[in-house]
Amino acid sequence: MSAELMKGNVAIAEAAVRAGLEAYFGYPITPQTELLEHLSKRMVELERVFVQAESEVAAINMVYGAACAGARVMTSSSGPGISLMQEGLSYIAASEVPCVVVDMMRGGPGLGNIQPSQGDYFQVTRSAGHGDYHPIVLAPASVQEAIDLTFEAFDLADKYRHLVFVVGDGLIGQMMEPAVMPEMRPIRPRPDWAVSGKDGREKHIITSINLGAERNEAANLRIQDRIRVIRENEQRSLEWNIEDARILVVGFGTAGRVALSSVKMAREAGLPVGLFRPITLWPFPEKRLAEIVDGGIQAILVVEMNAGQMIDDVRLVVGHDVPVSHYGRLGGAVPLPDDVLHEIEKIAANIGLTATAMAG
Amino acid sequence: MSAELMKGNVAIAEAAVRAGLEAYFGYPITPQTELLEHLSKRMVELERVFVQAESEVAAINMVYGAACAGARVMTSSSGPGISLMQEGLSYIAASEVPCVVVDMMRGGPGLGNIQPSQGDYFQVTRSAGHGDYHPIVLAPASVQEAIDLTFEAFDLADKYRHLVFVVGDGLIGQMMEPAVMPEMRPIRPRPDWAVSGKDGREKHIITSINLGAERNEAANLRIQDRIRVIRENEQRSLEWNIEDARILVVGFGTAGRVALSSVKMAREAGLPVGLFRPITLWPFPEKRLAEIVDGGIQAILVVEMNAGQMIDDVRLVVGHDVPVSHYGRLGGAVPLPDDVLHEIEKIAANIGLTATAMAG
Amino acid sequence: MVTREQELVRTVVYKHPEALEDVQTHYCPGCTHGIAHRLIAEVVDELGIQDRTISVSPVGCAVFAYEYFDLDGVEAAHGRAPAMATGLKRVWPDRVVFTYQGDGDLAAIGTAEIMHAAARGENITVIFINNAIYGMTGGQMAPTSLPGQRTKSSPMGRDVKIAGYPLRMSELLADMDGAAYVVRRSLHSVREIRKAKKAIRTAFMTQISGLGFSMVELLSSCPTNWGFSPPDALKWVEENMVPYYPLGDYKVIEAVKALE
Amino acid sequence: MVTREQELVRTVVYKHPEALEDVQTHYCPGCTHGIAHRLIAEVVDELGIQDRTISVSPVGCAVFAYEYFDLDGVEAAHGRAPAMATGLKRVWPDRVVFTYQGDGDLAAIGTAEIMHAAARGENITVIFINNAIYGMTGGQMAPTSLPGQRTKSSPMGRDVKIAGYPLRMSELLADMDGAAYVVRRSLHSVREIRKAKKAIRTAFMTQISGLGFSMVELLSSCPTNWGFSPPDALKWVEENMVPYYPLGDYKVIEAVKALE
Amino acid sequence: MATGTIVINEARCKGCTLCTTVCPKGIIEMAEGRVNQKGYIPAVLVDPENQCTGCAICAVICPDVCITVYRDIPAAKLQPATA
Amino acid sequence: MATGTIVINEARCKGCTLCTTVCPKGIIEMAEGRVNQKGYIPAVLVDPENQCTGCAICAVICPDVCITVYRDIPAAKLQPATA
Amino acid sequence: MQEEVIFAGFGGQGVLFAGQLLAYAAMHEGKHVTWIPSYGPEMRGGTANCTVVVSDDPIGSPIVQHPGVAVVFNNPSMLKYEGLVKPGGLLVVNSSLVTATTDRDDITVLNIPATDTANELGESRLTNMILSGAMLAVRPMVSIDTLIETITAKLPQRKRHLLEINVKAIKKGVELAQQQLTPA
Amino acid sequence: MQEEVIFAGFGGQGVLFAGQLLAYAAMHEGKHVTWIPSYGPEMRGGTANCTVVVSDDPIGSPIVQHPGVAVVFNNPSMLKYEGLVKPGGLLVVNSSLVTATTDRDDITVLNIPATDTANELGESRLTNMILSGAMLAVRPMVSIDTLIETITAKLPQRKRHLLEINVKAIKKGVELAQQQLTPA
Ligand SMILES: Cc1ncc(C[n+]2csc(CCOP(=O)(O)OP(=O)(O)O)c2C)c(N)n1
Ligand SMILES: Cc1ncc(C[n+]2csc(CCOP(=O)(O)OP(=O)(O)O)c2C)c(N)n1
Ligand code: SF4
Ligand code: SF4
Ligand code: SF4
Ligand code: SF4
Ligand code: SF4
Ligand code: SF4
Ligand SMILES: [Mg+2]
Ligand SMILES: [Mg+2]
Repeated sequence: MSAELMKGNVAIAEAAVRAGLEAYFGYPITPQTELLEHLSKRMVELERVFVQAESEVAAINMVYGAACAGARVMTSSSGPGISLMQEGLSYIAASEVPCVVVDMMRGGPGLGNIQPSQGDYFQVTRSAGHGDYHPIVLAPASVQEAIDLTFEAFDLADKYRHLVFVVGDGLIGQMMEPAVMPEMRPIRPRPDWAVSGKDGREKHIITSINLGAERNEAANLRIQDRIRVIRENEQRSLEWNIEDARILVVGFGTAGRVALSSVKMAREAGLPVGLFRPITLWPFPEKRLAEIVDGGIQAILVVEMNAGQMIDDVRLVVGHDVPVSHYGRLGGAVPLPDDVLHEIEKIAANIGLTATAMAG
Repeated sequence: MSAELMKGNVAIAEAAVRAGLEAYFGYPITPQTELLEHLSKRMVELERVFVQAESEVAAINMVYGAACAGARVMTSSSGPGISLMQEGLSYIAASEVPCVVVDMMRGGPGLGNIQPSQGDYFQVTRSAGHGDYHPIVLAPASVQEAIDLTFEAFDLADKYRHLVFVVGDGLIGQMMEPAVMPEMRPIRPRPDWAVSGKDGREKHIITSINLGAERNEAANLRIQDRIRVIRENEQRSLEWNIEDARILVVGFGTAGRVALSSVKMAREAGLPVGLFRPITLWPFPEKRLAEIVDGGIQAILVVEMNAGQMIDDVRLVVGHDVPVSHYGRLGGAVPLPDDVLHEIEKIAANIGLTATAMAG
Repeated sequence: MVTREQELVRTVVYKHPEALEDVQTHYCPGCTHGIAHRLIAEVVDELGIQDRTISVSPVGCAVFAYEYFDLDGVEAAHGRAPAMATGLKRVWPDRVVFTYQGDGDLAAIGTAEIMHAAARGENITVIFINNAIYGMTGGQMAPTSLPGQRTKSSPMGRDVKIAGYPLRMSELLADMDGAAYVVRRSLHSVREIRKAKKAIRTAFMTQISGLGFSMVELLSSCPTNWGFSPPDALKWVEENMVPYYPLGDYKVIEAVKALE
Repeated sequence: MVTREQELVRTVVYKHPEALEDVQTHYCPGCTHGIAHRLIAEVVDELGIQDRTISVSPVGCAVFAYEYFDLDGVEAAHGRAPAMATGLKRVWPDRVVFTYQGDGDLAAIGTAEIMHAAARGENITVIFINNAIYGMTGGQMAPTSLPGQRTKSSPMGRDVKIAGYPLRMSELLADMDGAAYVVRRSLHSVREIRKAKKAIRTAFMTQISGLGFSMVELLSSCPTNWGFSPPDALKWVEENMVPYYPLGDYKVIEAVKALE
Repeated sequence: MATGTIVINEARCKGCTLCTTVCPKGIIEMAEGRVNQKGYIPAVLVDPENQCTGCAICAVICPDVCITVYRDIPAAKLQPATA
Repeated sequence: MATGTIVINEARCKGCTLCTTVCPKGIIEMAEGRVNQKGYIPAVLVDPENQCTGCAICAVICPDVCITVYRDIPAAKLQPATA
Repeated sequence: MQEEVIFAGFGGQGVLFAGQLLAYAAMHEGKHVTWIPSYGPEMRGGTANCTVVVSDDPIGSPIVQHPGVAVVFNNPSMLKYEGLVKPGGLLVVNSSLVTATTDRDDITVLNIPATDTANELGESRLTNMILSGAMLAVRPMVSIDTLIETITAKLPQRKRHLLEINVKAIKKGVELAQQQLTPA
Repeated sequence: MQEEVIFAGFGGQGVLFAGQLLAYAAMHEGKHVTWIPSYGPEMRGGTANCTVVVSDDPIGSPIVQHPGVAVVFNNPSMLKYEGLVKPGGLLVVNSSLVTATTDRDDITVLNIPATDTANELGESRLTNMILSGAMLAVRPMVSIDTLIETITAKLPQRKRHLLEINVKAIKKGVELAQQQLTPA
C-alpha cells in the first residue's frame, strides 16, 4: 500500500475498479479521456464491461440500463458531454437507481476550451436535468481525495439509490501526485430491487413516468424525503486555521487548494484568515459553515474558477450578516495564490484588520 | 384588434410569427405540441422556414445555425427536450447569437408526466448547459402575457445578442383565454454580424471555442459584462396590494396567478397580504423585491410548483432579515387558492397578525 | 356409435398468454400495438423464457408496455431504448432483453442508438412498430410518414421538398455487419400476423443463440391519428405502407437460417 | 532560332488557393486534413463562390477549419454540423453551405444528424474525413476503426465481439431517397487526390444546382495517432482502409450525372 | 368440419370490429344498443347454428386479447398416451 | 520534356516528407541539420540539373500548401490573343 | 360573480367544444373567462374534460377543485365529479348514459336524457348542446341568446346546415331543465 | 522548502518525462510533489510543457505563474518562460537549439548544449536527462543519486539497455553545469 505517482484521471478509474465497478460506458472528451482509456484496458483484462458508446447520450442511457440491472456502473465526461447527459441523468434520478458520474470540468460555455474550470457548479448541484432533485456531488482537491471519494461514491450511491457526481477539473484530472490506492474489493451482489428477469418473484419495473399529478407528486415527495436525509447526514468539508479566524476563505476543489497557499501566506503575514473547503457541493456543508461564521468571522471571500456560483450557497447560509465577496477566474483560468492573497489583503483593509494589529 | 379566445401554445406561436419569426425548428412534445403544429401550417403558408427536426438535439443546433445566419429563430419544448438542448444552448450563449426558446414545463424528473410544473426553474435560470451564463427568462401567467412577452422576447434577444427563454407550464400552454394579438411586423433585415458569405467584406466567423485560458476568460468576461447590464436594466415584476402589506406572497407564472386568488381572499378576510409576481425569472427582480420588503414586510411566502427553487432567489435578496417559507406542489400538481390561503393564515398567526386586528 | 376416442372434448385452443397481464390496455380501439404485444407474449410463453426476459419500453404510445407484459421491465428515455438495453444486456448476458419501439422513437430521435446497437452486434431483440406517425403526442409527422401523408405537423401532406423522404429502417440496419436478423412484417391481416409471430420467434431465438442483433419491423396502424376506422386503417397499411415498405427478410445470417 | 512565340515564360501553375488563408495550420506533419482543405479551397476558387460559401467546422482536429478557409464560417457542436448547416441553408437558400466532419463527429455522435440531413435531401455538401480514429482527443477508437485496429481505447485491437463492426457511412447514406450524390474517395496518392478533387467539385455543383444532399467521404490518414510516418500512414490507408471501405460512387442521381 | 366456439370478454372489448371483418363464418357482430362499462359497443358471437369452427382467426386479429377459442377435439387426440 | 521549378515555403513546411516520396524526378530532399522556426526539418528542392518538369505532383500531395510550382510555358500558349 | 363549470365525458362526446362555446359566449358578454382541458396521458382514448371559469373580475386560478357546476356525460365522469361539486352547486347529468345516482342533497341535480333526446333530434352529437342549454337554464352565467349567437358565429361553413338543429338542441335543453325544476 | 520547475519544449523532446522523473525522485525522498502538464489544445503537435512542484509541506497550487526554475528546450519556450522565472531563480537553456538570449541579471542562467551533447553520446533523446542533471547541480531539490535510482527503477525492461547511457547523460549534465558555474 505504498504511494504511487498517479494522474488524477487514471487514479479515479482505478479506484472505481477497486470499488467493484462492473460496467463503464463512456465517450472520449478532454480533459477526462485517460479515465476512459485506463478502463478500456483494465475492464477488459478483468472481464468486466467496457463500452465506448457512440455519444454521451448513449453512454448515460447505457449506464441507466446497467444501473437498473443493479450493477455498479459509472460514466465520465466534461462540460459538453455532461450537458448531453442531462435528460438521462434526470431519468436516473427519477428512477432511483444508483450510479456514479465523473465530471472533469473544462472552460465553457460552448466548446470553450479544455482548461480547468468550475463553471458547471450550478449544473451539477442545482439541476442536472429537468425536474426537482439534487445529485450528491463530491469535489476532491487532490489525487488522493479523488481516489477516496470515488471509492466511496459507489457506497453512497447504493445507500441512497441516488446519483453521485465526482467533480474535478482539468487540473485534478491531469495532475500527477503520490497517492495510495485502496485494496481491490470483490464485486458486490446485485441488489434485491434490480431488474433481472422475474424468476420466481413478482415482476420488477423501473420507470420514471408517473401519470397523474398525484402519483408523480408522491414520487417526488419520496425523492425529496431522501434528499432531506442526505442533506442532514452527508455534509462534508475540511477547514484550516479556523479557530481565531476573522476572514474566511471558501473554495472547493482546485480553487480551494490554491486558496490554501494564499491562506498560509496571509497567516505568515499575520492576518487571521482561515479556509473552508466544501467536499460535498451538494449537500452544501451549510451546518458547519454557519457554525464557523458564528465563531467570529467578519468577512468571507469565496474563490471559484467561475463567475460566482457557489457564492450563492455561501450567501444562503450567511444572509446579510457578514459581507461576502468573490474572486473568480473564468473560462479555464486558474487563480494564483498571490492574487487570492491580494484579495484577502483588500478585505482585511476594508474591515479594518491589519497584519500588525493582529499579529502576536 | 379585438380579443380572441386563444390557447396559450397557439397564441405564442402566432405572436412569434407576428414578431417576424423567420424560422422554427422543433420536435413534438406535450404540453407544447400545438405550438409546433400551428407553425407547421402558418410558416409554410407564409413561405417561411418550418422544419420538424429528428430530435431536440438537432432542433437546437438548427436554431444555432439559423441564428448565426442572423434570422429570427425559435424552438420550443418541455422538460426532457429542454434537457437534450443543454449543449446547444450553451454553444448559442457562448457564440452570442440571439434566439428564443419556449419551455412549457411539465412534471419531472425523468419522463414524469405532462401536467403543469415549474420544476425546471433552476435549469433555465441557473445553467441551461455547461459554463457560466444566464439566459433571459420571461414567465407569463396568462395567454395575453404569453403573447406580449413572446413578441418582446425577440427584441430582447436581438438587443443583447442573447438567449431568451419564454417559460410557461402545461396550464399556460393548454389554457384558452381571450387575448389580443399584435399586428404583423415585417421581417427585420439580417444583422451586420451575421454569417452570410463574405461578399465584399472581411470574413465573419461564429465560434464558441477559445483556446487558451486567457482568450476564453476574455470571452467570458464579455458575456458577464453583458449579463451585468441585463441584470441592471431588465428586471421586471408585477405586484398587487403591496402598499400596506405585512405578508408578501411571491410566485411566478401559474403559481403566481393562483396566489393572486388567495391574496384577494386573504384581503377579504382582512389580512394585510400582497403579491409579488416576477416576470423576469432571470434577471430576478431583486431590486423591486428588496424595496418592497424594506417597506414593512414581516414574512414572505413563496409559492411554486416545485420543491423550492425560486425561494433561493428570494432568500438571496432578503437574507435572514425576514422569515421566508415555501408552499410547493410537485410533479405536476397545481396549488389551489384555498391551500395557499391556508398557508397565508398560518404565517399570519405565526407573526401574530390576525385578520380582526388588522381589519379596518 | 361414438367410441370414447371419437368423443369430442371442448378444449381451449386459444387463450390469453401467460406473459401478458390480464388487464385492459390504454390503446385505442383497433390499434395494432395490442396485437404486437400479444405476439411477443405468445413467443415468450412458447420459448419458456418469461422468468429471464426483460422488456425495455419506449416513449410513445407503448410507454406502458411494461405494465402489460408480465415480465421484468424498464422504461427508457425517448429513442434510447437500444442504449438502455445495451446496458442491461452487457451486465446480464444470459437474460433475454428486448426493446419495443415506435417509429418516432427508433427512426427519429433514436437513430444513432439503433444504428450503433446494430453495428455493435448488440445481442438484443428489437420490435419496431412502424405506424408512420407519432401516436402518443397526437399525430405529428414521423420520419416514416409517407410522402403526401397528412398529419398534424404536415397539414398539407408531407412535402418531401421541405420534410424530406421517409427512412426505411430495415434496409438501413441490414447494412450493418453486426446485424444477424432484420426483417419487415405487417400486422394488417391474419396471414401477416401469423408471419409476424414467426419472425418474432426467430428474432428471440437469434438472441438466445447469441448470434447478435435482431429486429422485426412491424407495419402497424394508428386508426385514431390517421382518422380511419380500425378495418380501414388495416387496409391503409396494406395499400399504402406495404408498397413503400416492402415486406421481407433484409438480413438473415446463415446461423440464423439454421435456427428457422 | 527561337521565335517570340516559342520563347518560354516561367509561369505559376500551382499556387496557394485564394479561399485558403495564408497561415500555418495546427495539423500534424503529413496529416491529410491539410490536403482536404486545399482541395475544397481550390474548388471554391474554381467555381467562383468564395463570396457566398459558408463553412461549418466540426469538433475534431478540424475544429479550426474556419480559420483556414477564407470564407464565412461557423463552428458546430460535436456531430451536429449537419443540423447547423440545415439551419443556415434554410434561411440562406442561395448560399453554398458545406460541413467538414471527422468520422467520430459524423459516424458516432452525429449519426442521427447526418442520416436525417440526407433523408431530408438537405441541399448541403458534406466533406467527410474518415481517418478511422478520434484524432483530436488523442487516438481513441472511432466507429470506423478497423477490426483489430489498436487505438488508445482498444489497446488490444478493436474486438468486434465487444466493440462491434465499423459503419460504412457512404453505403448507408446512399440508401436515403434524399441523397443526390454520395461517393467515397481517398487521399492516399496523387492519383486519388485528383479524383477526390473532382468529386468535391461535383458535390458542390450538386448543391449549386439545387439537387439535394451531397457527400464526399475521403479516406484519410492520422500519422500521429496511428504511430506511422506520413508516407507509411498513406500506405496504411491504401492497404488497410481501401479494402474495407471500397472507393466508388454510391449514389449519383441522373441529374448529377448530367453535371459531371 | 371442425366445431368450436369462442367466448368474448365483453368488458375488455373495445368494439374495434376487427374480429367481425375476419371471421370466415361471419358470426361475430357488434352488440346493438349496448355499451360496456368503458362505453364501447362490444362484439358478440351470434352463432345459433353452431357454425363456429374454433379456427381462432378472430383471436389472432383481436388487439385486445378478448377472445378465448374452444375447439371440439376428439378425446383420442387430446390424451393419446392415456387413451 | 517540359521544364519548370518549385519554390518551397520552408517556414511553412512541416517536414512530413510526402513530397519527397512522390516527385517522379526524385529531386526533393529533406534539409540536413537544419530546422525551421517551428522545429521541423524542411523539404528542399535539389535540382542542379534542372530536372523539374513543373508537373506539380509534389504540390498535389503537400498537406501544408508549401509548394508553388512554375512551368516554362511557350509565350504563344500564354497569350494566344496578343501573340 | 364567478362561476366554475366542469364538462366531463368521453372523448368524442363534444365535451371540449361545449366548454369552448361557453367560453366564447362569456367573452362576447365581456366577461373574464378561462377554458382549460384536462389534457390527460399523452395518448388517445379515455375520458375528456375541461374546466371553464367565467368571472366579472380577472381570474386567478383557471383550475378548480370544487366547481360550482359539473356537467357529466357518462358514468366514469359521474363517479369522479359528483362528490366534488361545491355545496349549493349544480350537477347536470346525461341520464341517457349515466346509471349511477347521487344522494347529495346540498346541490341541485338535473337529470337530462340528453343522448336520447339528441337521437330523437336525429343527431347524437347534439348531446353537448342539450346539456349546455339545461345548465344555462339554471345558471345563466351567459344568456341563451348569446350562446346561440356564438354558435351561429362559430359554426364553420361546411356545418352551416347543422345550425338550426343545434339551436333546437340548446332550446330543448333549456326546456327539459325547466320542466324538471317546475314540477308539472 | 518549495521548488517549482517548469520543463518546456517540443512534444517528443522528453519534456514530460523529465518532469515525471523529477516528481518520482521527489516522492522517493518523501517530499510532497505535483506534476502537471500543460495539456494544450485537444490536438497534436505544438509545444509540450509541465510543471513540477516539490515541497516539504502539502502543496497548495500545482500550477505556478512565476517558477523558481525553468528548463527550456527550444526557442518558443525560451521566449515564453525567460521572463517568468522569479528573481533569484534559475533558467536552464538548451543552447543547442535556443538561439534567443536573455538579458536578465536577476536570475542564474545555465546554457547547456544539451542536444549536441546528447548527439555526441549517440542518442539525441538524452537531451532531457542532460538538462535535468544540470538543473539539479544548481538546485539540488532531489539528489542526483535519487534521480539515478529512480530512472533505474522506472526504465521499462525493453529499455534496460539504455540505462547506462541515461545515467551518463545525467552526470554529463551535472558536469556541464558545474563547469559553467565555476569559471575554469
Ligand atoms: C425527449 C423527448 N422528446 C419528445 C417527447 C414527446 N414524445 C412522446 S412520444 C413521442 C413520439 C411517439 O411516436 P412513436 O415513437 O412513433 O410511437 P407511437 O406513439 O406512434 O407508437 C414524442 C415525440 C418525449 N417524451 N421526450
Ligand atoms: C459532446 C462532446 N463530446 C466529446 C467531445 C470530445 N471530442 C472532441 S473531438 C472528438 C473526436 C474527434 O474525432 P473525429 O471526428 O474522427 O475527428 P478527427 O480529430 O479524427 O479529425 C471528441 C470525442 C466534445 N468536444 N464534445
Ligand atoms: S394513438 Fe394510434 S398508436 Fe397510439 S394507441 Fe391510439 S391508435 Fe394506437
Ligand atoms: S492527430 Fe491525426 S488527424 Fe489530427 S492533426 Fe494530427 S495527424 Fe491529423
Ligand atoms: S373461431 Fe373462427 S369461426 Fe369461430 S368466431 Fe372466431 S373466426 Fe369465426
Ligand atoms: S377484435 Fe377484440 S376488441 Fe375488437 S371488436 Fe372484436 S373482440 Fe372486441
Ligand atoms: S513539380 Fe514535379 S518534378 Fe518538379 S519537384 Fe514537383 S514533383 Fe518533382
Ligand atoms: S509535403 Fe509539404 S509539408 Fe511535407 S515535406 Fe514536402 S513541402 Fe514540407
Ligand atoms: Mg409511431
Ligand atoms: Mg477521425
